[in-house]
Amino acid sequence: MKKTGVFICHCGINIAGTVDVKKVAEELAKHPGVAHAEDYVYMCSDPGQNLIIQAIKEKKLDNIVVACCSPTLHETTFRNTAKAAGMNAFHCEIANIREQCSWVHKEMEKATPKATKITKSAVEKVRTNEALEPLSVPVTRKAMVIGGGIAGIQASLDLATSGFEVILVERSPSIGGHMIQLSETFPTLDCSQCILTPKMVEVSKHPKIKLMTYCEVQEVSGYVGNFKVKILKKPTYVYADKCTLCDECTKVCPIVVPNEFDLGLTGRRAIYIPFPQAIPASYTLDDKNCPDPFTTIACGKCADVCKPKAIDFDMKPQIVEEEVGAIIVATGFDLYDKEKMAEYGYGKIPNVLDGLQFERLCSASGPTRGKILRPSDHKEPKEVVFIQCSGSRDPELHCPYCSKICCMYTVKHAMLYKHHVHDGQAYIFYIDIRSGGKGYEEFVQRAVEEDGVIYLRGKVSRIFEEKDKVKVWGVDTLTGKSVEIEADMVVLAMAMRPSKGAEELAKKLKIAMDKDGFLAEAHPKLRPVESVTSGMFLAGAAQAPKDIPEAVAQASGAASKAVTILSQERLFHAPTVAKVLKNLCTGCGMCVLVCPYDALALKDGKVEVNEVLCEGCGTCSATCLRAAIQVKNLTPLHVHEMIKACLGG
Amino acid sequence: MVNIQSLKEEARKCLQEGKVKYIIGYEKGADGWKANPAFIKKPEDVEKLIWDPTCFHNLARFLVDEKRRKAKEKQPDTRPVGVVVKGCDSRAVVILLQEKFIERNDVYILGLSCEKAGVVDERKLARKLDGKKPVKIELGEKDNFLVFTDDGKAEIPVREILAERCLECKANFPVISDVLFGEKTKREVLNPFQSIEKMESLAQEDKWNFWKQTLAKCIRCYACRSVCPMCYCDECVSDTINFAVTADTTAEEKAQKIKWLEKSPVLSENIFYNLVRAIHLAGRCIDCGECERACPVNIPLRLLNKKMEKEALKLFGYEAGFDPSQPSLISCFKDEDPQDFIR
Amino acid sequence: MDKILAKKDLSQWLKKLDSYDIYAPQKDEDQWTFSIVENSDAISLDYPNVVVPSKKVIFPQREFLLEFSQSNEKGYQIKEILPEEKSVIILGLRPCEGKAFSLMDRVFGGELKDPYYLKRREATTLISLSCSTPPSPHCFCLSVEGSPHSKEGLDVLLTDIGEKFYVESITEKGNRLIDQAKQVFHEPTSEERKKVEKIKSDAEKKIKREIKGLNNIPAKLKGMFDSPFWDEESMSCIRCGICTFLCPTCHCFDINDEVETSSPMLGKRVRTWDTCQFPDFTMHSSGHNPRPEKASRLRQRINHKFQYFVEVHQKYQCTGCGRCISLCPVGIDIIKVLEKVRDYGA
Amino acid sequence: MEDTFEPRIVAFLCKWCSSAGSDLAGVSRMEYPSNVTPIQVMCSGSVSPLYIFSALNRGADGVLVSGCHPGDCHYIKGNYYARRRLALAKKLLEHIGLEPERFQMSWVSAAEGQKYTQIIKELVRELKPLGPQTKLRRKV
Repeated sequence: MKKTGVFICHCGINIAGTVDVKKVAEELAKHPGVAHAEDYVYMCSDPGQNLIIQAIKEKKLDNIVVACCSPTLHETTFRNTAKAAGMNAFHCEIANIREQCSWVHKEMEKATPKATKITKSAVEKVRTNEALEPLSVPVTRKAMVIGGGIAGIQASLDLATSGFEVILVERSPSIGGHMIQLSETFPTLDCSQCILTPKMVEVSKHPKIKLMTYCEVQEVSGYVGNFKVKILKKPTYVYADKCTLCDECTKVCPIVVPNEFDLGLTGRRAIYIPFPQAIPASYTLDDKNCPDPFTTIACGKCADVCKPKAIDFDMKPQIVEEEVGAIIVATGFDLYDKEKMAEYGYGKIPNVLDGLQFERLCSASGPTRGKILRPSDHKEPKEVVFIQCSGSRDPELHCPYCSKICCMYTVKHAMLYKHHVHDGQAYIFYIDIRSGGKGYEEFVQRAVEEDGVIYLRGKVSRIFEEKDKVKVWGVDTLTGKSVEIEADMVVLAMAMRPSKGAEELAKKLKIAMDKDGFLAEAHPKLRPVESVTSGMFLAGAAQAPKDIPEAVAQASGAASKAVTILSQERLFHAPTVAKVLKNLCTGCGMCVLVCPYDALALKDGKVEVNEVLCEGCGTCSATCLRAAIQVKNLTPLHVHEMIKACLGG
Repeated sequence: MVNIQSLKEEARKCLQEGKVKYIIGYEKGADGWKANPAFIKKPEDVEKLIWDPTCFHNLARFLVDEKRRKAKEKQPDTRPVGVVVKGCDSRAVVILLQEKFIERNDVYILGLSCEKAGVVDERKLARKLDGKKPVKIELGEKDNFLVFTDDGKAEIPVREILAERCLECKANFPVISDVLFGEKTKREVLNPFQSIEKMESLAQEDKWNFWKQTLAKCIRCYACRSVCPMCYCDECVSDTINFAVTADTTAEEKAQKIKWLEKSPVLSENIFYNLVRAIHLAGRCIDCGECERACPVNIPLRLLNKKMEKEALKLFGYEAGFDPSQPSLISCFKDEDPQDFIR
Repeated sequence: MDKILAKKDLSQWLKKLDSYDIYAPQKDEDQWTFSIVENSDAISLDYPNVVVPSKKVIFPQREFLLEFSQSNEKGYQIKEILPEEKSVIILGLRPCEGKAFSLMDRVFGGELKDPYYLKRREATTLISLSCSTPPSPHCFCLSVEGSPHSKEGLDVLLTDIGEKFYVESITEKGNRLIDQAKQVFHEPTSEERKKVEKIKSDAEKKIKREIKGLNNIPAKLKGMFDSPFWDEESMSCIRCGICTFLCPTCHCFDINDEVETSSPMLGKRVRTWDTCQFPDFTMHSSGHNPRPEKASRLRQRINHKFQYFVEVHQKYQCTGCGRCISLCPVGIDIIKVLEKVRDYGA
Repeated sequence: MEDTFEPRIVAFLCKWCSSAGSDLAGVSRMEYPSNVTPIQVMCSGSVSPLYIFSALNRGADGVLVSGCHPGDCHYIKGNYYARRRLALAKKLLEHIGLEPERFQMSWVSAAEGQKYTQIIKELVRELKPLGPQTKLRRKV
């Protein structure tokens, strides 16, 4: 019979205060197979650990149980202790008698028997455990970053500077993301493009960064350290290396479509360069609009005028295959859908804009060259109403969460407006003002004091057009009076949503999303930049609404997390993975269907486990009707034995 | 009307051309009136084949034996086996395909449509005849069975002695077959879950008292699982020793056989066994009713399987045995699966 | 000792026997079962074969052999559990079941004595009812050295002669029961003696099924051990335990330790019915299974009953009750099988 | 009976949400009855109906299975499979006449120590009046 040692920790009075540790030790000493049971004031202390090592050696123990705090805290500690005594780490189990016992009960006569049961069940488990060694796999020392916004750019630069190759995949023709569309940034009001473009250039010049714009991730397989990625290279129909940026083509292109970069405030041609400082600096022929969807005629004028013959209508989509060891997802955000905010006339009334459109109006590179003119008649608006939480914090109709940055950028907008239109008046409807952040609160105060921005606490009930005005009806909940403003322009601080296609991508990557569709972190506090799938990391607004400094910080965090993988020759993977009892397997494939990681496959009528893909969740084993697939060290037998112990049976 | 001659012809053809290894069908049983499974190997033997309302057996069950036999053969004969199936049996074949236990070209399916009837319930019949010994049963013209007894002939309306499962049958003709005999006449089924609704209406304690009495009778002869085509596991989780063992099975592996329940035929263990069987058949049972028919102590086993069938449909819109390509009930889910029972 | 008992007096007689646990056939829905008599009206002596034979009373499907415990202080401890001292009557079993007990006596009471069986057997008195009409369409007792009124293994044999039972006490045990209620028994008249003989001989004529030339079969079986015949015959067998569990003569068992609690270790050693028809019956711990296919298991069942048992005890281990035939879900018919054996290769 | 009887409950907690949630209850020093003995599994999706039957067979008066909220599963979708599989098991147990309270399920996230505490309290409150679970319990 295997000899088990049991070590019960007092944790000062944390455990001993409500659990009679001596009694537990006595009870366990009677348990069949327990060759040694003792208690000590702090098992995790050096003397405590030494006493374990000693007992293992003297009593020639086969396995041990430490009854103490939650395994999330000291499991590693004691498994290392076991190793130090020449025991396999998996012959050590933790019985959680603190968080799940002593801390939640008051009476000793009740907590003690429970602690005993918990410990006995751990004894039964450890006795069933098999010795395991971590699985080791080589690492592809190369990373992929998905999304070329500020977060993606920052992460790529950090990784590249740390000496690792990076593939930066961006689905639009240029990197820059939403930040490049902004005019100034709060609270410093420095020009967004001026601080971003240097980074963009650095990306394009960096020898370790392979920039893949106008590309989309199509398929991801493999596992941490060894991902295989298929990337779809959409045809631009223009050879960047030949193009001289002479811009002759756009002059002759007959097709005009709304310009995404200006959010439809201006138009662009079917062949275009997204914006002057685009990276890569190259033209793209957008094949959704050329040949003209209606006439379906490709006029070919652009090709005719292109001296360097850079345009090729026969360019085809390509699939590029890459191997990477880590992936950073920085797919950013989109604004809440226009259609969904119809109640505020958004999308119907020309002078109702969203925040990004307003950014473009303020921007020197924008449609009005930085003059704030309203879209309908290019008059200077004298009264502008800004509405916060448009779509945010509205669980009934829209998004339940707070989009976090709106308070701040609305202040900024109001301020910028005043700087452009000195005799204008800015009103802001708000629920609360959330200005946590360095210099943020001061920024808000400045707006109120220096620029006379009027804050109205309340929600807007109705917005409608009357002659050339936009009427805004609302309530000021502080005075209780209803407010009516004849505005020239209304700006909605629209909620932030995960960018379109994020869900699809998450499915391809097999990473989880939260209820709002943002990518889920592995742990809300302790693992905020890791996804639930090892080797994949999160950065920027894809994970949750956040402002530029936060996005940049998280990007660097994600990059350094990725480095912890890329910097290693080999990776170690928990060996508690699924195993197949071939004699029992009938090859029905039910487990293959339920595996979240595609770690299982049928081969010659039996299922096989790809151990490095398996995360050991055990869904397969509960699905199997014949227990032919089981997770090592948490097999049905383990559970069976634990059930018996828990029930004193 | 199923023409038994054309079935015999097809069977003969298959055997003469060597298209099939052998044919699993029905023949007259020793007691002269009930059908028995028949294994026809020679063309001349096809004359034995019969089709009447006593063809209870789900012959798909024997595909399991065939697979085991083939696995042991040195040079296996890879020709398909011909199997005669009713509607329910065909759905069993679908499950075996869905679970990749057999491949489509392992079987040549001779489908028989039950048309307006199905199979009789021996116990109902016995009650009807009270004492009289039947010698032959035929499906009559006008929704009735012609029952010939040692003294004369009785005409009994189909509904009165038809097996419950046939009264509740969802597809009384094969859903998969290579040749089909008889018409695909869909019989009107008013309520496929009639039999369990009474049960469901009972109070918890009455339910319990019912099952307590019923399952106490179980003698664990395992006829229910032995007769079931879905119980094809080499080793059942309710077996107390492991015998899916090969030369390379380590002593440790053997020692790890879990004794979930005891061999003792006592209530608690009988319940455990029957719970395990019911849950393992959820989304797999196609209600051929063979377990209930085979049970020597009359345990109404369909009441367990039918409950799972009903819940699968009600909760998850899942029906077993119609599509071999669909994922099985518990290896898929829908985001909108009910969770009102979860806190 | 022959007596007459008016049917109406049966209940009186039973009242006198209230110190015994009396098992008798009682109807439960469509079936009859042997269960302890609570009130004598529930007894129905006019019944087809009881599905679970009365062997369950003397050779229960589950019985305790011993209890054990183990603790770090006391180590292992074992205590034998013998059947409780309780006199039992089985009333209304068929003569073939009585015969079955006489066969089982040879197994459990041979050179190796089984205290559990023997104690119960000793404490049990068998009051049988002879079959004036075959209780099963598949009765074939006459072919296996039995008869619808065989006294073998019985203590008392009742024969239904209309309003009355003709009572034949066969053993001392039997006499004791009758002595407990002398007043309700009468001496049979010569008519009644004639009548019972008539009824018995008529009963024999009513038995439809038989096997001819059974006496050559044991030898024949010996030669057929490796014959493909068994593969053919077993094709339709589904390897369930009905034929053997419900056979009044089958007596194979398995022994398991049922652990109540593992800390401290406490439990009982339990004997339960087992059957050669289960694949795990012959499973070796090595993983080798001498009877892996159902063919070998069907062969075992037939050979045991008609060869091995005959070689050891000069008796067929079959009473012709017909249960295995009528209850087999796939209609395997032991008579047909034996006839095929008889005619095999001829 | 009610005031003296202490139900024995086995709780299968998924490592990432419910077990973490119950740890949080501890860290926050919340108090709840000691009737529940937890068994930590990796994912609620790994809980086989057999585990529940076995616990009841071994004399549990109640069984709880707790996992991550839908969409929050550490293994992306394990809890969805659990939800489906265990719904069937629950229906089955109720079908044979077991009191519905005896087997329950909950979603408890790593942040929901309060909810875990609440659930245990309710569970015990509901089970006490039912008395010991003898229906499925083995008697050797």
